[in-house]
Amino acid sequence: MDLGNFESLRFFYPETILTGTILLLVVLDLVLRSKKSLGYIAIVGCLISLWATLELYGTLGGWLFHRMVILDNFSLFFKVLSLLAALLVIWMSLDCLEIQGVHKGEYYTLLLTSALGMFFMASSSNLLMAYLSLELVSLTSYILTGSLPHNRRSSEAALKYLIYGGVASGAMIYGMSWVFGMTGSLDYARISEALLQGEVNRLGLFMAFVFILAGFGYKIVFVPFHMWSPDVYQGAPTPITAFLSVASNASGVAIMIRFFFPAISRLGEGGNWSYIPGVEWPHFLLFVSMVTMTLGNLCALNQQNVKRMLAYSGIAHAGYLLMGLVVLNNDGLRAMLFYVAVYLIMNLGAFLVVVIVANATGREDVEGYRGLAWRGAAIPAVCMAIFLFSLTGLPPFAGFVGKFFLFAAVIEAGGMFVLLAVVAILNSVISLYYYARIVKTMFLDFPQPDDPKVEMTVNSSALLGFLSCLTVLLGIYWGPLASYAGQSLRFFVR
Amino acid sequence: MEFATVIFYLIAAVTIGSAAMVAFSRNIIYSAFSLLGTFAGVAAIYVFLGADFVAAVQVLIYVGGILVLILFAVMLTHRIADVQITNRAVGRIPALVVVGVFLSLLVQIIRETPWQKAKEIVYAPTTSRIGDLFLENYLLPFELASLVLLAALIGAAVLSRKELKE
Amino acid sequence: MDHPIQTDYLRWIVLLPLLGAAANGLLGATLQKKIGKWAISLFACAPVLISFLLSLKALLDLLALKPEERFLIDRLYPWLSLGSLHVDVAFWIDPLSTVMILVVTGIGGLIHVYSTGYMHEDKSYWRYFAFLNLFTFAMLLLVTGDNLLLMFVGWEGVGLCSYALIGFWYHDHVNTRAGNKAFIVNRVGDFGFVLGIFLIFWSLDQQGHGTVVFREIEKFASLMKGQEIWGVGVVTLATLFLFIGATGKSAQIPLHVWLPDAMQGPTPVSALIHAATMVTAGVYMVSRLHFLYSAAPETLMVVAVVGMATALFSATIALAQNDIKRVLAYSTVSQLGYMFLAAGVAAYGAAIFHLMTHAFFKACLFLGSGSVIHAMGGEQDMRKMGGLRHAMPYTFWTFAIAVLAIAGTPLTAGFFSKDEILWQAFSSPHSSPLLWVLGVTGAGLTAFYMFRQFFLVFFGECRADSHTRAHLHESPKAMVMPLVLLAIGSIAAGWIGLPSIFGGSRFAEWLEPVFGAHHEAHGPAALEEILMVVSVGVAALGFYLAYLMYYKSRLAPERFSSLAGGLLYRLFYNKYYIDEIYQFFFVGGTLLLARIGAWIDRYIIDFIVDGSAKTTAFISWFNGLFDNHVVDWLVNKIADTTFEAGDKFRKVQTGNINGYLYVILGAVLLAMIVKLRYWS
Amino acid sequence: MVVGLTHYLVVGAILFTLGLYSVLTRRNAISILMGVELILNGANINYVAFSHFSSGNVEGQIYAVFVIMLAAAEAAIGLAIVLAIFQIFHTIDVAAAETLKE
Repeated sequence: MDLGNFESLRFFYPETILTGTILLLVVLDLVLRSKKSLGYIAIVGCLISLWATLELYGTLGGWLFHRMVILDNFSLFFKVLSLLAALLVIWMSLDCLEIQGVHKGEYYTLLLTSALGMFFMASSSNLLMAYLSLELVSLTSYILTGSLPHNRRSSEAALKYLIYGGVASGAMIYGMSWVFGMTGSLDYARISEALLQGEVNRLGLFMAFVFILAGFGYKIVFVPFHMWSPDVYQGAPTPITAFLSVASNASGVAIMIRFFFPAISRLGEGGNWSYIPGVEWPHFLLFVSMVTMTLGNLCALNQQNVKRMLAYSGIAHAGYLLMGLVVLNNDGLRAMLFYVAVYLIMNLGAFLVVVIVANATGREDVEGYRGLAWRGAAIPAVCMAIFLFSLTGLPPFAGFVGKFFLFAAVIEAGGMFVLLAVVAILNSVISLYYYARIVKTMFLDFPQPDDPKVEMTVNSSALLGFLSCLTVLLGIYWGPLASYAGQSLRFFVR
Repeated sequence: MEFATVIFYLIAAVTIGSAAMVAFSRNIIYSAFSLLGTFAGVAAIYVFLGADFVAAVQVLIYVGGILVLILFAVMLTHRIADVQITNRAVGRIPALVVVGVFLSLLVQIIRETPWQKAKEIVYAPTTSRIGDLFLENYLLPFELASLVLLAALIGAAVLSRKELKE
Repeated sequence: MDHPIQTDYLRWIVLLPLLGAAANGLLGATLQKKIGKWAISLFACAPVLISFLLSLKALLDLLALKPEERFLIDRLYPWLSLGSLHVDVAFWIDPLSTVMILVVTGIGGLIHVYSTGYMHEDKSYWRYFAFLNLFTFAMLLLVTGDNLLLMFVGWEGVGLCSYALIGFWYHDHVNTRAGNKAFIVNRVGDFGFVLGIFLIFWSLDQQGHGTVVFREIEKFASLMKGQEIWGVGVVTLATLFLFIGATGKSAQIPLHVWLPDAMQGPTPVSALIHAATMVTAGVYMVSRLHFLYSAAPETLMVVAVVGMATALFSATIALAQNDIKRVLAYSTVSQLGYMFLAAGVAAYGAAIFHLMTHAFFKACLFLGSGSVIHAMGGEQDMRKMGGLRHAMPYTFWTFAIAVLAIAGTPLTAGFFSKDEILWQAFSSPHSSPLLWVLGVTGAGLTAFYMFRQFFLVFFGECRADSHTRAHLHESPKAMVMPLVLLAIGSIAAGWIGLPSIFGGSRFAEWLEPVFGAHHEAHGPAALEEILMVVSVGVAALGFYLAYLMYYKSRLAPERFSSLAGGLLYRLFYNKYYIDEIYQFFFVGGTLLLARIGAWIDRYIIDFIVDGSAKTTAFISWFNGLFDNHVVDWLVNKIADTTFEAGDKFRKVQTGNINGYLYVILGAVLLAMIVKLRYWS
Repeated sequence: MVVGLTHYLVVGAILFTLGLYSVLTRRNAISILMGVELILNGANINYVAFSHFSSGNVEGQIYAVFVIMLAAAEAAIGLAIVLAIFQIFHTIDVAAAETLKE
């Protein structure tokens, strides 16, 4: 299926609805006096768009808009994920005191724009679309990071993010230009044809890939493109940090799989892929994965700021995710998709607790969690313990299953990859320390008399309950999600 | 040597020279103004490559827009009077080494790579072709870019606004 | 055998304690406030006791079957299906796991009852029982799970509960440190365990039969023969990895360091977890996978040597301890060593037999010591006790019986099981007389230190202060009753496993379908009798020495402690300085590496960014190492080291954006260099 | 000597590396942003050159136009952030804005 502009609109409802919501928010922001309802409108927009996305299941895959974007199960999976992330983050923002001084209309508009950018990241079939969508997400992220007015941390984080992102995406387009030069085309399908058949300079192609990796890598946050994340995560408003850590990460994974798998690798027997000879990116990513998880975990050990600790934990998780990529088969990819979804749920949950605690105490450091369970916040404390244990990968939580899938994929691949599995297991042992430290602080330390009580709003408690139930549920009954992830591996190639 | 070749080297010299000024100058005002030379030089290179539309865009947006913005920002954040350490640079030597290695690697690869060869090289104005493509094959990116600009617009407003008081 | 009988009550044996834990964990705080502690006790004890009854039913059901058909299985639902790996949540019992569930629910139930008395004054009564029930659940999962993964879940679960219960009185920093130590050392072992599981699965998968279900592994175990990794047989490697897990959980050298510290927990916890059940998980696992171990003679040798070494080594440490619970702790480590010795000579039946009898008398000893501590108002130093036999008759008599049993007095349970192990160590195909000699020596030491404790605590003058002396009292009924039952068990449990010279062992017969035919004695019966007399004689010698020193006081203990200039005594007293040695090598070594690595890292980054370098870090580190000679304990420091490394790595995150960009470019260059050097 | 593809690419590479040099050494936020512009211009020369010599159509030129558009957007946001930083820290030296670390 290769559709032109007007025929494509039929398969373009989710994006259209989202764009409509964005424009509506801009207008309403000018008209309405009370900004309270804007958040609910954004949520409704997300929900309708989600519905439209789900409606698209079952349609034939294909190119839309003259081969600009691809419609297939894979892109739908990530569209659903980014919508969910946006939805939950908006929900989380409703009662967040930290962003009280932020102009809500712009805030929600930018959040939705970012989600729209993620739609295109997951479905781009073209170097130009990849760059455009990545920049759309990046730009909105910079703004959202710096959206706290007259706030040192926020502005500084935005500046660092912008500079880092600018250089990384500059390197990326430089690398893309070389791919363009070697193949004479911007279209993934044609690039793949040219690369797999024609004679290429392997060194040049490798360099181009390393450059492109910089652009994708800083979204997924793996070493050595991770340096921005601790500073930015700490400085940004917490709901935005949550959004960046799950949605931005997920769409980075999407764009990377899209480019490295259907575009430039070949699918062989039994779901195994083969890379272009001479460009051994899986070998490199193997080491990158090990270094990433180790570095992330080691740095997280003694963090005093919970957001910063979660940033390093996010780096470590990027390392775990890469495990699914390097084994070059569909099992690995499926495990990756599954883990991305699970990570979204548990990490958003953890950040939600951070928001709740910050609302009550204004603190983000570990000390602020002292005796949380005995300060009227037993439920958030228990939920936090669930999320953290799930992030560690302890049964019976969803994180365990996700990790299990990843490890199983890696071990099944055998050979060198067993070493990777060993490193990953050692790492999950290390990671237990810092997650358990917070749990210990919440339950075993006694609150000081001047520690304020923690209270939750109805919104937050509903969201908290939802996320923690899901974390536990997916740890016990994950069959549907696993098969959903498996089905989402249907790529439209040509 | 052909006349065109001489002109090319001249333009390249201006572009690279002013880019070097941007990178090495100790005064930010000089840096910013040198950027003008670079942008203009790049625009001229586009003309050389038969990309008249891109050259026009380069002049309009880069020279007319971005450069002005940068100059404004420089003026707003510096007192003209203090010209001493307006543009601090650190670790020049290691940076030169890294960048030098990088450049030699890039040039090496550029020379070795068998780039794709076009069937024929045409020198014709491209404006109308690009215009057609924007409304046809590249309609979606075009619309998406407008969304990016909208976001940037809103963003610039968000970032420079005062705190909200309810 | 291929189609075991499907039942649907086995799940309740496992799940009931979980329900109890859930009830107490979720509602406990409210219940305790609104209704009272008796409700908590009910919710805690009833499930375990019902589980015990169900276990008895399972036993009877098994007895009704022909010996070779004694399997029951209860499949709940398919758990995982990943490529070639299919795992069910299924519980199964065979004669081996029946023994285990009876021990866990039976002795566990008694300890639950005992705890209602012991913990009655505690504020967090409900939390204690929630964890205790959760522990019982995890342990039952471990022994009844029909595959390695389910076993692993239980394996982790017991570790977690143990951690929570050791640190139960978390207000005291020592307790949480002990909990951490236990947890972390166990994680080291678990790492080996996981690798072992993966290796087994992977190796079978290569042959097209990837599975983790015990019965299937047994069926296909022969396929693993001949496969090699790094020149070592896969079976050997896998069993060794699994054994690392066992050394962690069952506190064998070199991972034994956590168990003595684990005595910081409430005493019933020590009895249940650190004597009767959890620590035996390693023995159970080795026996469960006996077909693999038997196929790997090298591993068996390692198991036997480690077991023997642990048995002797910790027996010598126990000689010099003064804390009533620490003596028992080292004694536990030592007895576990005996079990591994038995497993190591392929006498799995003997190992399980000793496991069972040990569970009785060690639980009795621990609960007895708990009763003593209770009466002494928390005092644990034996030098401050004495003459307690008048004040606490029940405790005294039950303790006496348990001491007789552990010392191997004829006709008690300990005698039969220990004798069986020693005889196997002498006669089995994998054994050697040296193992027997060392084993008998250990038995003598055991008798000595146990009677030393017995005399110090119950005889002589009371050395406590007058306040404590005035308050001495026998413990409440809830605590005494379990003691009595356990004491009876300490004698009677042995009779089902009479050695062959008394007419054949019922116990060995019971386990025969699992372990195959009983290794019949290779030597003549007369030899067995002579060896038995010798070992009893050695134990009697131990008793006599203790009698002379601590009852008659005719022999000054100092005469022994000052042997070899007191060197030996100091070695024993300081536990061979193991913690300190670990500290020096592991912690010192890793610290060195981490610091050097981090130093180089930082030096280069600083040099590039600022053009300056700080060279003092290395020198100050050098001083630091020697200042660090007051070394505490192993694991806390290893954790510190990891933290340290983390700190150093974090320093790279200077907040300087130019530095960040350098990292990108540096990485790209590095990748290109690697590519040019190795792959072009 | 005829000016060929390689010449243009070398000019692009030089601009790219000069941009890298700027972002590595500069401490002034605006200077770093100027370095980013140099990087983008270097890449853009590549696109237009490849469009001319390699693909023979205007795809590369369109890419360059988009890069320029986004560069403008990025510059607008970047400079807005720089101004916000200046209001708070009274300097735009990135070394001063290092409150976020460890």
